This record gives sequence, C-alpha cells and structure tokens, in this order.
Amino acid sequence: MPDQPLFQLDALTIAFDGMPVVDALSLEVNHGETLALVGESGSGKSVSALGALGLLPANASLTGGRRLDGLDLSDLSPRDWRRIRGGQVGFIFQEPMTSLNPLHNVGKQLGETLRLHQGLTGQAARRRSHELLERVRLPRTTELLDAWPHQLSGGQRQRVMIAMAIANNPRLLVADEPTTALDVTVQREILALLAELRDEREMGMLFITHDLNLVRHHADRVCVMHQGRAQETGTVSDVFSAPQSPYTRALLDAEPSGRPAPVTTRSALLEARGVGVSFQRPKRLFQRRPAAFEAVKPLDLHVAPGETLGIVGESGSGKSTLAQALLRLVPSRGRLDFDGTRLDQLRGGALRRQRRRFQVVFQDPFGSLSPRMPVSDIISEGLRFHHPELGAEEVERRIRDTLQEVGLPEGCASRYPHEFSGGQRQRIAVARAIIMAPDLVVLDEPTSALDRSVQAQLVNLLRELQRRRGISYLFISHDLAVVRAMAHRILVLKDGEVVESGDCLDVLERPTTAYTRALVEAAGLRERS
Amino acid sequence: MMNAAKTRLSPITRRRLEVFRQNRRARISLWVFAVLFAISLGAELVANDKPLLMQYQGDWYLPLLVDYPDTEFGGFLPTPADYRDPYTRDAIEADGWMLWAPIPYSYDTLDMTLRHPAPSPPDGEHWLGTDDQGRDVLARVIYGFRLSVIFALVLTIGSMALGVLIGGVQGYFGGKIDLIGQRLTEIWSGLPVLFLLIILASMVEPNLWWLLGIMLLFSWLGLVDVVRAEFLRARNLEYVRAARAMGLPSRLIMWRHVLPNAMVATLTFIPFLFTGGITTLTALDFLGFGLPPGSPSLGELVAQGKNNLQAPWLGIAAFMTLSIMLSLLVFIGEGLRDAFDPRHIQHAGTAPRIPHHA
Amino acid sequence: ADPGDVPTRHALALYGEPALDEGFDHFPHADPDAPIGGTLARAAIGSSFDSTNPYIVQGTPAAGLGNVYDTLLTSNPNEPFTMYGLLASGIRLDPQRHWVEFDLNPKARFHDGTPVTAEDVVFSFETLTEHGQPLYGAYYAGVKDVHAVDEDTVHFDLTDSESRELPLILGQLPVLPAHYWRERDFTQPTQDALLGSGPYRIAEVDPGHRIVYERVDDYWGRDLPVNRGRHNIGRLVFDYYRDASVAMEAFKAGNLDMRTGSSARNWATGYDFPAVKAGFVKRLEIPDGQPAGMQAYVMNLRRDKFQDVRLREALNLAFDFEWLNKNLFYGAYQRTHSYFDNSEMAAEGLPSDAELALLEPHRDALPERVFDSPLPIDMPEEPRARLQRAHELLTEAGYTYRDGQLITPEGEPLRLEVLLHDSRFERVVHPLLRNLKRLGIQGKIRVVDVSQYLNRRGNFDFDIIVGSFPQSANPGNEQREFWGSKYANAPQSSNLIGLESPVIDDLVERLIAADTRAELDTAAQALDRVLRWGFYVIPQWHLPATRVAFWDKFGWKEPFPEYGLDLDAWWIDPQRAAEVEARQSGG
Amino acid sequence: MAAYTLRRLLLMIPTLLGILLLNFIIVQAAPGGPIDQMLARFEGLSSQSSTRLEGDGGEVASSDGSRSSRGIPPQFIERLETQFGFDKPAPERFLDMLVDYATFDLGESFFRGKAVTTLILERLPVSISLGLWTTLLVYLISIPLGVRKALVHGSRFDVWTSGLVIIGYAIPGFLFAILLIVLFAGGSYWDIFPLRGLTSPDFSELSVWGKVKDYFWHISLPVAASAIGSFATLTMLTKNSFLDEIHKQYVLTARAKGASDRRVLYGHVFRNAMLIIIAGLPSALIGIFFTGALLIEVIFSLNGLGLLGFEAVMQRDYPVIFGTLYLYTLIGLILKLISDLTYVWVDPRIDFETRES
Ligand SMILES: Nc1ncnc2c1ncn2[C@@H]1O[C@H](COP(=O)(O)OP(=O)(O)OP(=O)(O)O)[C@@H](O)[C@H]1O
Ligand SMILES: Nc1ncnc2c1ncn2[C@@H]1O[C@H](COP(=O)(O)OP(=O)(O)OP(=O)(O)O)[C@@H](O)[C@H]1O
Ligand SMILES: [Mg+2]
Ligand SMILES: [Mg+2]
Repeated sequence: MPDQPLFQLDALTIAFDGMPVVDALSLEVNHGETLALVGESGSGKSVSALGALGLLPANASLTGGRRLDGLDLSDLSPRDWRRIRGGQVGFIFQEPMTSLNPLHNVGKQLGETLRLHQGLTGQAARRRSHELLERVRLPRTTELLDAWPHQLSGGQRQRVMIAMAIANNPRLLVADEPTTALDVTVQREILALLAELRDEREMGMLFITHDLNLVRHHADRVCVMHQGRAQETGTVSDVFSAPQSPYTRALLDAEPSGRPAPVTTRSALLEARGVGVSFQRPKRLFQRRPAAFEAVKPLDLHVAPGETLGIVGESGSGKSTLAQALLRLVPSRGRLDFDGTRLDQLRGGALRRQRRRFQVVFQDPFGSLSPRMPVSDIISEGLRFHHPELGAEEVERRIRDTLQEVGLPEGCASRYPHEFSGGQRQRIAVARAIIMAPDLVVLDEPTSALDRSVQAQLVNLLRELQRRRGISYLFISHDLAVVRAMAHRILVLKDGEVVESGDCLDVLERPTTAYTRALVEAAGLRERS
Repeated sequence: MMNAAKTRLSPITRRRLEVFRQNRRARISLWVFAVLFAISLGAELVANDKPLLMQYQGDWYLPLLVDYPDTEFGGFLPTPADYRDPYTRDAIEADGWMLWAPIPYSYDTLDMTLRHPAPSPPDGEHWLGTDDQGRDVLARVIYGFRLSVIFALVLTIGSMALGVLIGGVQGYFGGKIDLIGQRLTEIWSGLPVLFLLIILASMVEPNLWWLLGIMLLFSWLGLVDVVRAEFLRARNLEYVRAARAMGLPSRLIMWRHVLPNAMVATLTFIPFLFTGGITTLTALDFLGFGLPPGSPSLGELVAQGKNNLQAPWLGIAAFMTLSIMLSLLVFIGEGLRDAFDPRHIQHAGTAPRIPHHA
Repeated sequence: ADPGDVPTRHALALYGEPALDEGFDHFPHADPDAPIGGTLARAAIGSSFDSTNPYIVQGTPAAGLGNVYDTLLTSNPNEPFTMYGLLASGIRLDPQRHWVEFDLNPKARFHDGTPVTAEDVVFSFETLTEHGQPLYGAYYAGVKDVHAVDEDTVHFDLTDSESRELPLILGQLPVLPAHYWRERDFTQPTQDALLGSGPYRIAEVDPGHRIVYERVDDYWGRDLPVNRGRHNIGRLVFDYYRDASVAMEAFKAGNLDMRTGSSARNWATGYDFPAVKAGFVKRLEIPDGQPAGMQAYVMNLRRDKFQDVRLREALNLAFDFEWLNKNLFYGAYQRTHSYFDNSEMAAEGLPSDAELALLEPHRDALPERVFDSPLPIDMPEEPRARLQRAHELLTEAGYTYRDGQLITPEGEPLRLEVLLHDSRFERVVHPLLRNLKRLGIQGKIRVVDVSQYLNRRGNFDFDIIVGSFPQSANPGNEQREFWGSKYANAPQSSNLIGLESPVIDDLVERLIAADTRAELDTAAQALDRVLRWGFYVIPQWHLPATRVAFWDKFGWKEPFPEYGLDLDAWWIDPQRAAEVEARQSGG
Repeated sequence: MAAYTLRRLLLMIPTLLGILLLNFIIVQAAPGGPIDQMLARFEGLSSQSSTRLEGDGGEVASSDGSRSSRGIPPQFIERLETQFGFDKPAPERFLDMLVDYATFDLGESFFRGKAVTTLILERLPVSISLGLWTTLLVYLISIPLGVRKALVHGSRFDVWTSGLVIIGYAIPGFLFAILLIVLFAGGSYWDIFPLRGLTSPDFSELSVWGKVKDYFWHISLPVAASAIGSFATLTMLTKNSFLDEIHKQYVLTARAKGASDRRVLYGHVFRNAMLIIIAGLPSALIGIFFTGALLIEVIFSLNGLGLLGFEAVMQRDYPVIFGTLYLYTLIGLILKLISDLTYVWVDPRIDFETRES
C-alpha cells in the first residue's frame, strides 16, 4: 500500500460556465502526510478541494483524474460516495459561519455524522460528541451541545466543523482554512491535535491555507497555486528556502509591516462606559431560569479620531459581541457616546443617520451579503441612500475605484456573492464599509481569509485611508501581526472581560498578564521582530 | 432604439432577461398570454353582433362606433338597428354589403335563429356552441377572458401589495406592531364576507369595481401569514443586520433585503392568486353575488356547465380557458422565478440537482 | 239545524253530489287485486330533513310523512274537490254551514292498537292550531269551537259560514294520538318514529339521508273503499339528494326507482342512457286536470310607470314565448293565456250572457274590448310584427324616443328591473330584455338572495318579478288576497300586482259567494276576462301534465285520475321487478 | 416564550369580542331576517334548500301550495319575535350572547330546534372525514412531489407534473365531482362508487373490516374531488422553497458528511423550507375543515359544516351563524398561536420581540 499515494489529483480542470478557474492541477497526498495548498485568494484552492470530492455546483464542469487510496473517484455510485464522504474523507469548510445547518443544534449535527458512519445513537453518540467538543478545546461543552449555531462565536463554529470532520477518524482530511477564526493558542492546539491524528492513524491531510507561517510549521510538502495553476510543488523546506517561481517568492516576502500614523488628537470619537451584553440561557420546563450568560461584562473603552483600537482575545471571548454592542446591533447595557451624541439613547431615524458615520465589516462575510443582490448593488447601496445627491455615474465610478482598491477584479460587479471565493467576499464586505467614507469602521476579522500579499495590500489601504481622512478603526483580529501593523492601542479580552489594554507595541512587547503573554508567544511575533 | 435600450440596462438586468429568454417554456407562455390578452382587448373587433363596416345605398356606415337607428334601414323602430335581425340584414344586403367580425356575435347576443335548442352544440355557426341562453360561447369566452384577466390582475396586484406590506411590517418589526397588527388582521378576517356582499347587493347594483373593492378588502389576508413568517425569519439573518448597520431605513431593508429573499411564497402564489381572482369571481357568480346578470363571466359558464351536463362543451370551454390561462401563468412565473434566482444555472437542460459529479 | 235532523253522509262535495255513492267498492283508478309488496325508492331533493314531525314550526320535516297519519276525510283524485270518509265513517254538515260533525270509524286504530277517538280529534285540532305551523291557525280560523260529543263523534262550530271549503278543509285534519303526545313535547323536532294510524309506518330514519316507510300489514283501514287497491307497495324509500343532477345520476344508476317533475331540458335530453335503450326505464307524461294557475312576469302597479295599460300591453307583446319554448324548452310548455288555464273557469271568446250580467254594471269602468273583443287576445305571431304593434301602442300612448331610448310622456327614460332570487331563471328573462331593448326600454335583471327577495317582495319594492297565482279546482277566499284592494298595500300579501279595482273586488266577492259550480265558473270567467284585458302581468307558461320516469317494474290502472297522479294506487309487478332489480344492482 | 403565549391567550378575548361585535352589527344590517325566512318557509320558497347550488330547474318559478297564501296571523309573527328574542334591544341581545358564549352555550337554532353545539357535533364526522383525508392526501402527495420537482427543476418530469397539478387546480371542484359521479357512480359508465352519504344504510350491521371498507368506499370520490384542486399550490410552494434552500452552504456540509440525498432533503432542507408551509397550515386547515367543502357536500349529499354555515347565512339563522363563527374563530386563533409557536420550534432564531430600526 504505502507505495501508492493516499489521494491523487491528476490534471484536474474546473470551469464555471465555461470560465476556467482550475487548470490541470495535479497533486498527491501520501499516508500520514500533510500537503499544504497555498496561493492567493481566489486562486482556486477551495474549488479544487470541493471538486475533488464532487461537491461543486451544477454550473461547474470538471475533468481530470481523482483517486483515493487506489479507488477512482470519477465514477463512483452515490452510495460509495456516501461511504467515502464524512467517513473516509473529512472535510472542513472554509466558511464555518455559514456551513452549519442553522436549524440543527450542535449535538444533532455531530450526532448525525456519528450515526451515519459509526451507527452511534442516543447516549453513546452524545458522549462521543461531548468528547469531540472537548478535544477541539470548546468550553462549556454540555451547554454547547444544545446550542444552535447562531449562538456560537465564529471560532466556536469552526471548531464544531473540525470536530465533525474528525469524528469518524477519516483517512484523508481536507481542511480548508481550518483555523482562520481561531486565536493563536487554540490554533496551535488544534493543529497539534490534527498532527496527532495524522501520526496515529496515518491520516493524510490536504491543508489549504494562506498562512505560510503555519505551512512552515505544520506541513510536510507544499503546493503553491496561482490563478488556477500549480506554480510549484515540493517539500516545505525546499520551497521555503529556494522558491522557484516569482509568485512564490512574492508570497513568501509579503508580510504586513509598518505602523499606523500616530494619532494627533486626544478627544474621543467613540466612548463606551459600562457596556455589557448578556444572553438568556434556555429555560428547561419546570426549572428555574439559569443565570444569563454574560458574553461581555461591563467595560469601558474609547477611540479617538484617526485612531485604531485593536481588540484581541481568544475565540469566544466576546469580541464580536462587543463590537456589535458598540454599534447598537445587539441589545446591551451601558452608555455610548459617539462624537458628542448619546448613541445608546438614539432611536429610529436619528440613529440611522448616525449609522452613516460608522460602518462595520462582519466576521461572516458570506452571511452578511444579500444573496440576491449583485455586488455593485451591495457596495453602492449605502452610498446611494445616504448620498442621494450623487449621480449614477459618480456612484459607478466610486464602485469601480473601491473594488480596485480592495483588489477585486473588474467585471465582478454584476456577479452575485456566492460566485466568489472566501477571501473575495471578505473584500467585498470591506469595500462596502469604506465606500461610505465613514468616521469609524469596525472590522471584525477582515483579513482572516486573505493571503499575506492581499492582506498587506488591504492593511496599507486602510492605513492610507486613515491617514487621509482620519478614520478611526476598531480592529478585531487573531492575527497579531496584522494587529501590530494596524493598531495604535490594544484591548485584550478574555471571557468578556478586559484583561489588559494599552499602547499596541507596549502590550505586544511587554505583556503584563500571563494570558496575553501566552497569546503573543504563540503568535511567534517576537522572533520575527 | 432597441440597442440603446439594451445598453442602458444594467448587466444584472440583462443577465436576468437572458435567463428568462433561455427558458423556452416561459418565453412561449408569455407570448401566448400576451397575444391572447391583446386579442381579448380588441374583443369588439373579434366578436361583435354589429358589422365592422358596411355600405348601404351607396353610403358608408360604421356600426361598430355609431348607433344607427332601425329606421335608417327601412325599419320602423327609432332604436339602434339589430343587424342580426334577418329583416334588417336582408334589407341591407339587398342594397349594399356588410363586413362582419370573425365571430358575428357579441357576448350578450341571443342567437334568434338557433338550429338546435339552447345549449346548442358546436357547429360552423357557433364554434364552441351556445350556452343555455342561446349566446355564443366563444364570444363569451373572449369577453370573459378580458374581464377576468383585468379583474384578476388588479386583484392580484392589490392583494399582493397589501399582503406583503401588512405581513412584512408585522414580521419585520415584531413586538407590539406584530401583536396588535395580528389581532387586527384576525378581526378583519373574521368579517362576514358573504353578508357584506349581501348588504352591498341590497344597496347598489354590484358591478365589477364594487366586487373588486370588496374582494380586495379580503383577498390579501391569505398572504399575510406566510409573508409574516418569512419576514420573522429573515429579519434575523446576518445580511439584514448588515443592512441595518449601514443605516438603511426599515422600508429599504424590507424592500431590498428581506423581501427578495422572502418572496418564495408570494411568487409561488401569484399565478394562483391570479386564477384565484377569476375563480372568486366564478364562485360569486355561482352564488349569485357576482357580476350583473348577462355579463360575460367565466364563472357563469362554469355554473352552466354544471347545470347542463348534457352539454359538455360548456364545462369543457370553461375548464380549458381556466387551465390554459393558469398553465401559462405558472410557466411565466417559473421563468421569472429563475430569472431572479441568483443561483440559477444558465445552461438549458441541466437541472440544478444536488450536484453529482461522480 | 239540529244535528239530529241532518242526514249522515259518506262524503262531502264542494258543489253538487259526490261521484261515488255510499257503499262504492273502490276508487275507479285503484285495482283491489293489485299485488302487494316491493320497494319504491324516490329522491327528495334539497335540504335534508331533521324532523319526523311535519306539523310544527321547527325543523325540516322528512318527505312522505303524510303516509303515517290518517285524516278525517280523504280526497278522490278523480273529482275536483270531493272528500270521502277515512277516519270519519259519517259526516253531518249543517246546511247553513254553522257546524259540522264527524262520526269516527269505531274500527280506527293507531298503530299501537289504541282506538282513535273524538278526544284525539279535539286534541289534534287544539294542538295544531296552537303549536303547529301558522297555516293551521289560518286554515281553521273560521272554527269557533270543537268538542267531542261522545267517544266517536266530534263537533265543530263554524263562524265563517260563507266558506264552502271550510268543512272540507277540516276533513284534512290529521288525527294525532293524544295519549302519545301527552308525554312528549310537541313543539320540538324529533327523529322518533312517531305513532300514527295511517297505511305506512316509519321503519328507518337516517336523519338527513333517508327515511323508509313500511306498509302496515294490519292497517285498520285496509278494506275501506277509499283504500282498497291502494297502498300496495311494501316499502317507500326517500333518499335525500342535495343536487338535482346527482339525483338524476342516482336514478340512472338504479338507486332510485322513479323521478317526477323533470325540467323540460332534462326530459328532452337526459334520457338516453343505457337502461332506457335497453327498455328498463320508461317515461310517462300523465295529463293533469288541475287548473294551471298563472305564472307570469308581474308588473308592480304601485309604480307610476306601469299605469298606462298600453305600455303593459306593449310589454306583453315584447314577450316572445314561441322562441323561448322552441329554443330553451324543447317545445315542452304551453303558453298560459288565462288566470284559470286548463279549466272550465278560463274565459273564452266573447263574454257569455251570464258573464255579461256580471260585467254590465261595470261597463263604464272597463275597456270596451272586454265586451267586444274575443279571447284569447289577438296578437301577431311574427316577432317583428309584435314589436311593430308594441311600437305603435307606445307611440299612441305618448312615448317618444331620444337617442334610441324610450322616453315616457313625463320625459323620463323608461327603465325596468326584473327582480329574481334564482339566477337560473335569468336565461328565461334575457330574451324579454332583448326585445325591450329593441323597443328602447332599458331592462335589467337583479338577482338577490332569497331573504332579500322576500323582503322586497313583501314590501312590494320591485318593478317586475316572476310571480305565480296558483289556482285550485275550487277557487275561494284566497282570491281576495290575490286581487283584492284590501290587500294591495298589506305587506307580505299575495296581491303582488297591487290591484285596487272596485270592479275586480266585486267579481271576486261574487266568485266566493257562488252557490253552484256554474255560478262559480261564470264569476271566474268574468274575473279572468277583466284581468286579462288589464294586461297586469305577462303570462308565462305551464305544463298540463306530470312527467314521470321510472324503472319499468310498476303497474297501474288506466285511465289515470283526472286531478293529479295517485301513486298510492300503483303497484309493483313482482316479475318485472325481479328483472329490473337485477339490472339495477348489476349496473 | 411563556409570557408571550400567555399574552397571546389573553389577547384572544378582545379579538373574539371584536369579531363577534362586528359580525353582530353587519349581520343585523343585512336585509332580510329570520322572520322573513320563517314566513318564506311557509310559502314553500325557503332558501333552506340551497337552491342556488342545485342543478336542473330554472323554468318554473318555485312557489307552490295553493293554500299557503292564506296569510300568516300577525300574532304568529309576534310570537316568533319573542321566541327569537327580537323584542329586546340589540345591545342587550349581544350581551346575552356573550354571557352564554363565555360558558360555551352556543344557543339554539331558530329553525332546526336544536342546540348549535348538537348541530355542529352532528356535522362533524363528515367534515372531519373530508378534511382529514383530503389534507393527508394532499400533504402526502404534494410535499414529496414538490421536493422531487425541485430536484429536477426544468426537466420533463417537472413540466408534466406541473401541468397535471395545474389542470387539477383549474378544474372547478364541483364540476370534477359531478364528472366523477357521472363516470363512476352513475348509470352511464361504471357503477363502482356510491354517490351519496358517508356510510351505507346497513352500516351498523357490517363487521369492523366491512365498516372500514364501506367508509373508504364512500369517502373516496368526495375526497378525490375536494383534493384535486389543492395539490397545485402546495406542490409549487414546496418546490420553490426547496429550490431556494437547496443551494445553501449547509446542504453542502450535509453532503460532505455522507448523508444520502433523502436525508439531506428531508433531514436538513425540509426543516428550513418548511416554515411557510407551516405558516399556511392554520388557514388551510380552517378552510378545509370548516368552509372549503361546501359544494362537495352539496354534490355528494353530505351534511357537513360547510353547508351548515352556508345555509345558516342564507337563512339568517343567527344562533348558528354566531355559534359557528365563535367556535371557528376560537379554533382559528388557537391554531394560529400554535403555528406561531411552531415557528420558534422549527427555527430557534425566530422570536416575536420588537426590533428597533
Ligand atoms: N459558483 C461560482 N461561480 C463562478 N465562479 C466561482 C464560483 N465559485 C468560485 N468561483 C470563482 O473561482 C475562483 C476560485 O475560487 P476559490 O474559492 O477556489 O478560491 P480560493 O483559492 O479558495 O480563495 P480564498 O483564499 O479567497 O478562499 C474565484 O475567482 C471565484 O471567483
Ligand atoms: N445569540 C447568542 N446566544 C447565546 N450565546 C451567544 C450568542 N451569541 C454569542 N454567544 C456566546 O457569546 C460568547 C462570545 O461570542 P463572540 O461571538 O463575541 O466571540 P468572539 O470573541 O467574537 O469569538 P471568535 O473569535 O470565535 O469570533 C461565545 O461564548 C458565544 O457562545
Ligand atoms: Mg477558499
Ligand atoms: Mg467573533
């Protein structure tokens, strides 16, 4: 057996409506090996992985050979496919936020996987699910088993996905950006877990990522894709030390760097006092209602004009919730001042008019784009509403400019959101926020799905806008490198509480709490600075 | 001209048009429906008991537009001439000629020269036979089609607008608006329609617009619940939240974000609402609260079909008219649905199965 | 006179003598040797029943309940209005009609064996007038007092000695068992098999769906002359159908044995199904000697627009019966001309001397034509000629035309509305409207629901309705309500036309007061003549026969009785029944 | 949720009150009252029989009885007025009615001499039979059919099944019913099914199995006739909601788990697509059970609630009108609450709280 690769793609070609997106891709994954598939956003990584397992939509056409453990995947019966998918091959989707069935709770989704392939039901399945959730480092597992996807944070959903993918001890794991929503500590633990499985069971892993840092540490071999083609394939050390193609070199070099322009004013654009959010826990019949879950405990913060406040913290610590509370998108307590107005007391039209001045990029770009609106409408909608004085042509022009700024190809304006790659959608969401020229932008993981080069481009763009227009940012990210490149100050959250805050570099270089120190260490920032 | 219009369309509209055009069934249905409706709009030219044009004693006459008295053609009555009357006909044809519409009967023309007691079966004179009063069925179908389509069109648009608006507002805002709004809708739906019709019938003579008004008051109720449910769900979705974060007013959010994604039921119901409008008219006629007697009503035809089982052409004509109209509408509706479905696969023939690229 | 002085009779005739003498053996149309047994299933169409008590206000009674209760007297369908004793074995009528006495047949028994007594009669009378349907109160309003003379004799004192009919109507009194009803609430509908004394008893009640009667084998009156040869069929079944077309299908399928009263359309087109072709289903049109009565478009004389008789005549001319009959009715109906069509009472030709005697005093108030034009009224046949005549009449009456519309002498366009409650009648009205339109009159149909229709009719809020003035062979008091000025403005009355004419009032009184048949006929003819020349209505049509379609298993004796079909005298031929029933169930 | 439910339950009271009051006013305002009807009955011209709905006829005006026209004594009318309670002013009558209704005393019919409750109970078997089997048939066929059509959207199967259900919808139900009778229960073609009633006359003597057979034998034609028109909307609704859901990301996840098509469709998509079907259910149920089957009842000579209601309206039988209204409304309100609660059960993201804009 070992002489034969576990998984093999042979000249895989994929086209959408006749437009090729993957061109003659060949690769193989051996037993007990991790093959990293890297490449810029939109280069066809996800599509290839989906295509390999026959999960493409019907308007895609596919040619080329696919083999799993000697089995030709090209002409499998639906029945065999069912055995393979989820059983022999685990799949982690890129966008965890939308990939879970919104109407099944976590326990049910995990249980289904177990039942389909192991025949586990009832208590046995529940016990095993519990165990799986713990293995992926989820807190409050008993509670989460009964939680609905919409009650989980981005990272938590991603970990549920991972748990589902490894539930049946697959032979091959296809992990499409499995850790983008996870903080570095958890990320490390998860990757360690996957490595353990790999070693234990000779599992092969197709690891799709844009984070070369991870590739360096966790992959055996790497395949670099560019515009649908494999640029080069080889062992990690070979490729990293002697990149062949210019594109690979460019990828390796790209790294967010630099610092934001210093802030000039001390006044506060946004000031929050005692802001907190709690969620009701479900009440069981005939039981007292349990205490509400405090996702964000009352805290204070302020952002000055032209300043970037970075918010970091482990997955599930309440970052997204806090951001939404600041924007009055979830019911919250506390006092909010925005540029001299009491935001928490505004309602109706007054609040709406203020909203023009602060925009947000949601953590879940796919979910936050209206599925039936073409991209141009999505991007220009706020502009057209808040600035009715602009002519159609002016709007057109701004759309075009903004799309270009965020690095999206022209001609994509008339496409629908589902026709894009994860990273592209993320940039659409960013474009929608910045086209409004707001005073404050809340960015919730805006770069998680972007490769380093695009990331750097975006960071530069944001900083440039800040410099030019004095925009303030509230920047949420797990990626401390990006945070360092963006933020003036940092707020570190843990379990809904601020554990540390202060000047960005101060905190990153001289963390005072153990929690921050662990985060920073795991990110491996120091060694590079 | 055509080209200029085309270039002004946004790419997305063009894409939708393209999808619609590729759906052969929908395209043909739309054509057929448009042609039928156009014909029925010109019903007077197609089916009429007055000649379209005639010449008598060297003078030209336009009976279609002008009422000439009977005395004009040698009769004795100062009332408009009856050109179907053999006496008048002979008189005119002796010294002139008449150009008739393809169907020389109007919807209310009683054929005084029936060859078989009414309802008489289809023959060369009456292509679809006559009804049990001796009126030409085809002429009635044509006029009835026009009347029904206009009635149903207004009713559909009206009830859709009301249903979506009321259901949407309740579902989107929730809370008190929903709680009170729902109760009011419930009370409204508890109103006794039949009695209102009876009262109406006792006060005025019901005509098309009165009936339309009354039906409009109630027909939207069927949509409210589904629309509200869809809005209740959709308002929690991430993109609605995103739209709110952008500072869009509720009406725009509902209109641009929630509605397009909560239209499944409404879109599905359109053809049925439409034919439902026709059937409602049918049922009202059937119960005797419908259009004034003698109006060209498909409903009356249905009732006649039932009361004259020995004359199956009545029931068949009514049924064919209804089912052809409904089929056309459903197919057009499907085409529209596809055109607005962002995930619609453009290739003709391939169905969007759950993909099986095996 | 004193009861002791009045002879006891076996029958009562309205005029003259009963056709059958005391001691007759059986009715001429009945066959005493007819075979007994078999089943007759018929449909009852319309609302389903929920009560087996047909005498009360509440509930919808089942069909055929008359078979369960005997009445004091029973009528002979061969005579216009003569009644023979049923429960009553003897009748004594005061020549001045101040009282009437009935002797009860001592053999009369209810189905439970208890004898029928005078007490029961008194009880029935009191119960029905007090708790029964209001019509009993109205019928018997002329009865002052009732009491039992002895066990078997009951005595009625009458106030309304004018009414010849009252004693006979008293004979129609059903006799209810007093002992049975003392323990029950008479006013509430029930679905029990009620106790009666008649030839049948209720065998099965399935509320709303079917009621079955079975022949009472030990019926006390089996050998009475009025009953001999009648009530031969063993089981009478009434199945309830809501829809006439479905009932027709049921008949075709053999679930029903008989259908009476089809529409002309159905009669002409509905009978070509397999069983007819195979000869299993037969049809009869049995002539009916009853006066046809007048069904007509009734013009509301209370409205100004109908005041001119010439307009009314013109409207009559506009009605083209021939076309209607040929094209809508398959030629099935006869035109009604007279208010007493199909009877001796219809006026004809020029007035007879006897008529003239009645009419002469009113010569001034009557149009000349009554005296010098013969009936039936001469009207052109050809539609165009009719219109021309109508047009002339209208012009003569001062009507003019503007924009093709008829303008009354007062300068208003003439508009007429025909009020209907049944949209199926529309088809009959449209041809009339068409002709009216040719005359320049704007006619339209207004269909309203029954409640509203009644309301408007009761308050005379209509231009034209389709009304009927049914006539029996013996017109009487009801004529006052039909034509009397007293009723012209009494809400709910039957004087639909709104006649207020002293002449007619006089003729009506003479009709009611007639002492002999001949007098009655003359008065009726004079009345008919006056009414017809008044053109108050546009007479429609009638069918002087009963249509019966049946599966061919019945026997009957001909000739048929003159006044109505008597199915009680029919029987089932066992042999043919076997064949037919095999076919019926075999499909 | 409990608080919400309670609030909804409490709000039912004013809702019911409102409906009853409006109806009370409107119904009384309609021309022609029960007294007119009663008089009409004695003239043989009652609207008791649903004349409008019957075939045949239309040649001879209905009115017979040479004796009927003898007038009705005014005392009788007065007696009726007292009996019907019209001697009291309207507000008092309304209040009396409310007091009775609070204790579920629905009063007694003007014309039938029976309690409204009894009438309803008597008619229930027919309506339940028709409603239940029709609903079952329609849902069991339409939903899988709709799902299948969504899967093969645009295919030939899709087109011709669409055609079929549309034709079913376009056939007026009563015409179809008559057709069924002519074809399958009449004397001209096949005499297979009975054309009347819910059971045979000898029902009580049948064995249990015989009874079941007899029942279904009777119910098949009416159910077929009342179902035929209902397939179309539900089928198309199911199809379109499935089409909307089938491309969502979670479907991909489910398939990546190795779930079969069936499982994906019924286990995952169904619940997501079901919401509007549930939303339509209460009114569908009310319609099917209580009002929908009027013409079918007429044609198959069944005595169901549809006919009861219609006759009551035509007859102005106020107690029956208000009694049934009260009951149906109550049931309707409860069904609606249940369906609202089902929304939350189906989709836990749904709540009824207000959203500030
Ligand atoms: N359904 C679709 N229809 C048309 N084009 C599509 C569709 N899905 C993806 N694409 C296109 O295919 C290309 C490859 O997409 P893919 O999702 O594989 O990118 P990716 O390498 O995973 O990028 P990322 O890192 O941003 O996730 C993109 O340009 C995208 O626009
Ligand atoms: N609607 C909700 N109901 C109940 N709990 C919720 C809900 N939304 C979020 N939570 C919980 O609140 C906590 C904070 O969630 P939040 O999304 O703010 O995390 P986060 O810091 O953004 O994490 P991540 O980095 O993974 O996105 C989580 O534990 C989550 O389970
Ligand atoms: Mg991707
Ligand atoms: Mg988050």
